[in-house]
Amino acid sequence: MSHSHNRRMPKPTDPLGPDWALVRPTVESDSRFWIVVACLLAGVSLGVSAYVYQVRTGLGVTGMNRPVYWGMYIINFVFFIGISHAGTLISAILRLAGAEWRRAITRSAEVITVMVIVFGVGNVIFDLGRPDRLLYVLKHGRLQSPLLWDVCSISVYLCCSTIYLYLPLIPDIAILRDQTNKRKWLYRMLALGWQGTERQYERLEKAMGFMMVLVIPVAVSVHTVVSFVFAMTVQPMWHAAIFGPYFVVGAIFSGIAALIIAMAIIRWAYHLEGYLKNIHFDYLGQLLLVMTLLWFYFTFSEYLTTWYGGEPVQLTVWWAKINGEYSGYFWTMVVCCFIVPMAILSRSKTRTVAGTVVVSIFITIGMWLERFIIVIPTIANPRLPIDRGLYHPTWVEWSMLVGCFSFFILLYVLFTRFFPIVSIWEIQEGRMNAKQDMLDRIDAYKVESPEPEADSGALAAALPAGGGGRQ
Amino acid sequence: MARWGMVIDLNRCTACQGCVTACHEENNVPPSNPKLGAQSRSIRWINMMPVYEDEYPHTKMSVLPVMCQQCEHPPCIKVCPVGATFFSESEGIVGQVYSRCIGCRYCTNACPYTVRQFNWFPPDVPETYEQGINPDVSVRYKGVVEKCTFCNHRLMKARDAAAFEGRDLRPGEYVPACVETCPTDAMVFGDLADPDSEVSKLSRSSRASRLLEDLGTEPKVYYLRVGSGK
Amino acid sequence: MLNRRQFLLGLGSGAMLVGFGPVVGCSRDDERIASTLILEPTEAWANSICQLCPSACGLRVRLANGHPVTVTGNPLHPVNRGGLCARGAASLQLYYDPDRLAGPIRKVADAVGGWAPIGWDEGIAEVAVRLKRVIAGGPGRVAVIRGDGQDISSQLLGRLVRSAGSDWIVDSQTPADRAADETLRAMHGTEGRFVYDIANADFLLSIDSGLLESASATMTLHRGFADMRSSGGSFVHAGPRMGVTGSKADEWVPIRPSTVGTLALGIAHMLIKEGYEQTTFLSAKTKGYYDWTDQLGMHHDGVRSWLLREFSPRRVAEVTGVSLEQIIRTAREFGAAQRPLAIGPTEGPASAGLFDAMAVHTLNAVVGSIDVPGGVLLAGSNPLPILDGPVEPPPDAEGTVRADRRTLVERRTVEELATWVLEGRGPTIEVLFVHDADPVFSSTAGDKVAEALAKIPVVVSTSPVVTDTLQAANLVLPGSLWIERHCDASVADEHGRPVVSVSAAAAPRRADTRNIADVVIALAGQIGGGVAERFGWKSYDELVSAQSNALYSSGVGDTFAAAERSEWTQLLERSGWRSPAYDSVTRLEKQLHSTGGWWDSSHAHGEWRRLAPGGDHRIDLAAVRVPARPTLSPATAGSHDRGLLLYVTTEQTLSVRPGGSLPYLQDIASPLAEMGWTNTAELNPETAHHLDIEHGGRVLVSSEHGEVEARAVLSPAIRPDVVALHTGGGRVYGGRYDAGVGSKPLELLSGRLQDSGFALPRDPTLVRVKQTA
Amino acid sequence: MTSKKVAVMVFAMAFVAGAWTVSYAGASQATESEKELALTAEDAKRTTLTGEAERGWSLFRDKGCVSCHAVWGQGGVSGPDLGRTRTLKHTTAGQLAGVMWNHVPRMWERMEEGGMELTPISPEEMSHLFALLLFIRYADEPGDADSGKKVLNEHQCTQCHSVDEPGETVGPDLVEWARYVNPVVWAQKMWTHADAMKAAMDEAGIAWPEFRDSDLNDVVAYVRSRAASGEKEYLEPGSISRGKQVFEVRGCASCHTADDGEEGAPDLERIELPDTLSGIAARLWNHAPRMLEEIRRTGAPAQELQAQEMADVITFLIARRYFFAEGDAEAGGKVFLEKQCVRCHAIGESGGDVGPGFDAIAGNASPVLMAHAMWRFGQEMLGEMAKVGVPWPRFEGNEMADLIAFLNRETRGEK
Repeated sequence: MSHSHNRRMPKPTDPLGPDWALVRPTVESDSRFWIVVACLLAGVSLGVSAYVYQVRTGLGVTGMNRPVYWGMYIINFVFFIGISHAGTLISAILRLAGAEWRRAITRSAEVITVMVIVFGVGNVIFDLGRPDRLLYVLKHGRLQSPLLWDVCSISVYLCCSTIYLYLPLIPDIAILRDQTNKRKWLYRMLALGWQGTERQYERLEKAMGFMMVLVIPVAVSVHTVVSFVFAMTVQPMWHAAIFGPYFVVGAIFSGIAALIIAMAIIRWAYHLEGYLKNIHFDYLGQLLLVMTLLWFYFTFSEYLTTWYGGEPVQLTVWWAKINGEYSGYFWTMVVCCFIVPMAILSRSKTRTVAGTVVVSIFITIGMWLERFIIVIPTIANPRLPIDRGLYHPTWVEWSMLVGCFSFFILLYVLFTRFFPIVSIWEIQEGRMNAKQDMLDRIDAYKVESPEPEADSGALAAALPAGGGGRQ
Repeated sequence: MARWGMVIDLNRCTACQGCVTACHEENNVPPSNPKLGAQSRSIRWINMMPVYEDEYPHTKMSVLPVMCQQCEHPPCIKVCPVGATFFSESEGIVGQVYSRCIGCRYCTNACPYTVRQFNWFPPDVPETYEQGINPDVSVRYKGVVEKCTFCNHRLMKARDAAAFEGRDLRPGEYVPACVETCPTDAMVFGDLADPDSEVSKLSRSSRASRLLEDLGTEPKVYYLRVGSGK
Repeated sequence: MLNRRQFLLGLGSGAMLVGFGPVVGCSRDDERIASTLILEPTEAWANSICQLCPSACGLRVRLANGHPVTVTGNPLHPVNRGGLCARGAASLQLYYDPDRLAGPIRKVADAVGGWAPIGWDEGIAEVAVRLKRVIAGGPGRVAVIRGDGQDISSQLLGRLVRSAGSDWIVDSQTPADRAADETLRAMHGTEGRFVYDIANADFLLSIDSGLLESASATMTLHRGFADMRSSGGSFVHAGPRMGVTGSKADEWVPIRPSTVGTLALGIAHMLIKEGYEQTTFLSAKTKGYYDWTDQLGMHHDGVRSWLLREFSPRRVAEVTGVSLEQIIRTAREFGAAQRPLAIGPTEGPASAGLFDAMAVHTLNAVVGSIDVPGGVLLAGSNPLPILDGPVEPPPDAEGTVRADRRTLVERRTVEELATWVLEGRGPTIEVLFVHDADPVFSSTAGDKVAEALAKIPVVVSTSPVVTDTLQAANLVLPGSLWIERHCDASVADEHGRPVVSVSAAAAPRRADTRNIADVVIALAGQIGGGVAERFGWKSYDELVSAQSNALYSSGVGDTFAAAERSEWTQLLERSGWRSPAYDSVTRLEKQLHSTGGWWDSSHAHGEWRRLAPGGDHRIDLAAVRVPARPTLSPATAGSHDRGLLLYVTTEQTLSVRPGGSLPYLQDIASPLAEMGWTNTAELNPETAHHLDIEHGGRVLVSSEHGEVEARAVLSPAIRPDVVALHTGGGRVYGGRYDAGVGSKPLELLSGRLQDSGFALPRDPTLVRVKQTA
Repeated sequence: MTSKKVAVMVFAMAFVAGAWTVSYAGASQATESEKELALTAEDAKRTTLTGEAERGWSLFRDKGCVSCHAVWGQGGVSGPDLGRTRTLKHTTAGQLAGVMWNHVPRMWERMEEGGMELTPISPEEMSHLFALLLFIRYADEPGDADSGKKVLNEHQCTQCHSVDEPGETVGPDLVEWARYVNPVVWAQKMWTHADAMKAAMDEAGIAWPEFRDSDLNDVVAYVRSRAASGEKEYLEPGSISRGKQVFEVRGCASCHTADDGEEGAPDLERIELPDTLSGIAARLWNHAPRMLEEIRRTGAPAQELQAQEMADVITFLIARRYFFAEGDAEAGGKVFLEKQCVRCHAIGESGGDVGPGFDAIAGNASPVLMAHAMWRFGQEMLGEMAKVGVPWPRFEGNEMADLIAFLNRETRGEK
């Protein structure tokens, strides 16, 4: 990541050339698009009507009962918040690490974050018995409650992510403003007078630098705090210190999977093979493999310690997961999150676009199941044997899940219609400076050089090996 | 600084469930119905909990009436995001503000005793029941959590009466409906802070124990196990 | 294809629909509830008497703005001393029952639902006219089926039937009650009611008693039990299923169903062998126990020899499925106790045979636990005249009719009535009253009863709620609930002391109902003649006044008072002193209403002429040999492949009486079997594993007589060769809370109409259990 | 609150205040204990006779006495059963107070062992308890059916009377009397038949049976066991005032008077009466022939007492002895010295000053006061006495009554 004066930066008025492909979706549309939107809207309205029905009738329309007081909404909440780590966290890490290959994928990741986080929060609201009293959380909020920690960290995360999405979007909006003639008023407003001057770039990079550093701890905190919602109680197999990092790892894991799926669709829908290349999927696949192992490590630790400790209340839940009424979910999760990813990702031959997408789909399902396995068996098997519950989601909950996914995809699709989903200026910038960067790197390797170039050299030395300019 | 507490003598308790219906009648718990029953959503402020030990033919079983244990350190209160459940420092009772509750059910999950109940639907109260509603207790609407309050409204009434007469509350003047109704006098209620009260003497009995004591919640409901001894 | 304009239009209308839908239809149910809350209500308390079971506990009803809102026990009432069981505490739900009858109705073929409203006067006149004609047609044509209620209206209906020259007074007793009755008649030669002085026993042996979960008179037994346990008494429970009773026991002895009598006599055998017989008691107070030689020099075997011959522990072990060692140990513990007491089935049709009741009584006799503290007592009788007696005994000098001169009257059963009607024996029964009972539902042969009812030209029901029996009636004259009328009850407390409760109406009437006692008096008046003569009162109120008079002139007892005052009264009465709280009838009446009633708190043990009035005042133990089976064969063994033994039990929360299935009770039906709102089949997990049945799964239980569906509940507290079902569900007609809830396992039992209902088949029914989809 | 109650309260308060000021003014050196002693003495005097046995019973329960002491088998077993006459010998309130003094240190020990606390008992409450104990005294313990059967056989009653057996007998079948639960009724019935019975018995050559104190009770129990229940006739608890009236109006007093040294009707205040009601009833029966003879001899009008009247008279007699038995002040003086009371307590100028002076008693000493004082100050006193080395006093026979008489004589004069 270089901030040197001698870097060349693209101007919004620079001719786009082949990069026009990145702008095309915002100006052209076909009936295929409207059909997709119509389908998604149908999904959305299914969800909305389910919700309206639920609000009017009561939460009894769900499959929740006594003692299974939390069900699909809380599962979805954790799941969506997990997905949201795709974006900002991954993009920030990659940006921070100066990974050149990030340029094409950061935006699509960040958009996932911002869009999906709304549904994470939304699911908590769906879960409320009294959504009309939502604002009590602000009015009468008690900081002792982990739920309020969630409220705080998620709202901070949403703000940061939105800003973090918006900042690198500004130069691209300016491109749209200057080079297209649609929605000019909107782009003019949003471009904030971006002209691509050096001063502007300097400020932008400063702001982005600040945000990317900020967003990492916030993102980590968000999922840690989400895990705290469970871990702070004394319930068996919830009350575990491992939950914080376990959730963060799981979040990144599912986030990457979601990102891969999103990228694949974008690449296919907008013919962006030139930008979202096989290599991206390969890299992300490798990252996913690492996360698979990490996830397995955490899962293994959690289950082994619980089993070995042998506390009866814990074991009741443990066996319910391993061998009881939830074993189906559990073993499917293991297959989806570990066996399939290992089988496909560990070999470079299968780490193709198709391979990673298949794995990602498995992981997404598996991670949803993991949330289920975390939430349900514990509350279905409380310490005192007053009730033993079983949980089966009803059509309302499934509809809401469909609604959430549809709405999320809809928002994502709409975003791609309004803004370039691949960062144009970053691609251009990388292209303009690729040669210079390579030279800088070569310089950095020169042992005899008495006085390396101050900025680029030091930074290049600090870069991790994988981040280099193989592109 | 009263510490209201209860001792349930399992030697005397016959699991007749008189306490359960008396509680429900007193506290306007809506009647359940076959649908709710099948969904395991009936609201019960007191539950009869069977605990099995050992295998047939040496099976041992005990049946305990379990209501809100009125913990001194209630896990449910910590987690409430809006302060809809609160701990009365002066009385030691865990209360619930129905009009504040947002229905997130965090407390129901945090409670290790699973005694908190949720209104999944609007109360299905036939119109004919309406005149029979106890005016001292509010009827809960759908979407809020409720639980045993040790018949807190009775305490307030008794305190008012005592204050009106310019005296302190007398022992036995305030008892919850379940204790009042218990046909075998298995439930004893009173101030645990008063070392001379019957409940506090019984709570020190060698037969006394509390549910899930190792969690450190310090419940104020004691159970005297079956057997001889004080 | 879709263009943008069309798309936006669709989107807009969709949004409108979604947005306004809820606003239009969403009613704020909070507001409806809020509007029912009244600030600063006026508060009042009134006494009443719970009549949901034969305990007849005293109630304190709390009224807010004149409407009852809560009930609790009357602290002065000696039966419950301020406590209430689940039924009593829920009883307001019957008062506010949304499906209660609004008033009298008559079956009309072309009316909506088959019923049409009718005025009270019209209804009474119709029955009166009919009765008049029937009575003129000859004797034995009027009948009544009554419940186990203890109030005057039941007695008056009996009196009406007797006045009409019929003795068809059928008390729909539980089989256990009937067996106890029969035991008392056969062994003691008297009528009355057994009372178990559990409180003073120090070793209680329950043989399938269902003491804590299925006893119909909850309060007396539970309170005694608690006192017994508190004072350190030991308790052993034998039964196929542990149940709540077993959970409170020091030891649970799993026995096969229907082997109660065998086990009791097996223990008696061991007691004799081990030298625990109370020989003084047995020789002085019983007969038929020892061998005897009659006047002709014939030698007769006594019960003792019979026991020693037939009930060797080895054979008993074989029959009951209890180990030899266990039988011997239990017998030793029982015999070694100071005040041992055995208690047999108190309710539950499962194995409540006559033999069982007699065998348990014999066991108590062997250890001399009859009419001693901590033993079996006989309920004392109150000084009130019996209104439905066959021939009224002449009043004595003071004008009161002594209750004790009750002669043995042939008891009739519902099943007998059904057989009589169906087979067309003797005079046809033309008018039948059904009061406080639901025999179509509660009888083991409900279908036969329904069939018989259909053949009776006029069936008058007094039920205030819809029941299966009501559906078979022609005319319904709904009686007021106790809480909304002047009411009474005559019972005995846990020590057999007579208690007469009286209470004014506690709450306003919610429907156009009347006190049945008043209805009967009006009927008698309209019939005129000899019938009217026997009803010398103008109204129920007047009758109650006459009762108060009788109480006053009896010169015994006192109105209810706090426990300490009652203890004082007892102390006084023991030495022959008495200072009642009243000194005139007027004050007595006032006191009756303010305290809740009258009782005679003194109880004297050892009054043998009362216990065994006939001949030499001895208990005839030889009677036990009559219902015993000639040979002891090992009971049919159940197993998962041959079929399981059916054990039908009763939950006291699920009453079989009309209006007994209140929603609060349905929800908590059994504390063990999680069986709110459904019927459950309790199975041992081992058995369930063999049969591939999961906890909570639906199962079909079938015998050769029928099949019922139930929810499987796996529990380690039941014998593996047994499946337990409970009664109380399976009503066809009823309100929203009971019609169609659960199922009726009685239909599985074999030989349902035989044995006159009280000595149910002792051969257990084998059933198959399988999981359905 | 009724105006009567208010008046009583005002009066009581005025009285207490007055007594307090008087005692305070009279003895400026008076200790707190003395003041209290003076007050309790006043209270005790006022309430002695108004105590009610029933209230005594509720106090007996509420104060926890019942957890150790039983009455006829009802209650705890760690203390003696107060209904068992054979274990507790005392016939007057003074003797009762003495017995209480004697056993109280042991009782405190027991209570301490049991972790029980000493509940305060006011003089008024003490008087109710005394009334209860009086009642228990005269009511007697329930009879024993088997002994009753023996009694009937021994005394050849069964020669003329059957018990629940059909057939003709000389006398009535006793079962007909089964409803009379109270032995007094039996005594009364027998009494009214005495003449006829005497004649019949003389004819049959049967000696007039002499019953022991408990016999009658046992007979009743036996006869009742042969009868059907439900038929019970009771008497109202005897009234002292009614009994006094009957005693005087019906002429009993004309023969049974004090000072009548002649042989014949004994002075009922002097002679040793049985402790129990059935005992007195038996005694009445036993001396029926002699009395009948005496009546015939003196020509006094024959008195037919109703059962209730007889109960009242007997109650009166017992109560009179119970409450009014006066002690001997001279002997009391000796007790005061012998029991070393004088070492701590002063009367007038003489005596120790460890404990409060007795002048405050002002002639109001009574058994109730003594019992109350012992209950109120006893534990403290026990401690002090241990320090000084004085043994806890034991009062035998009438010593307590004597001491009371002495105290009253000594303290009455000054004020």
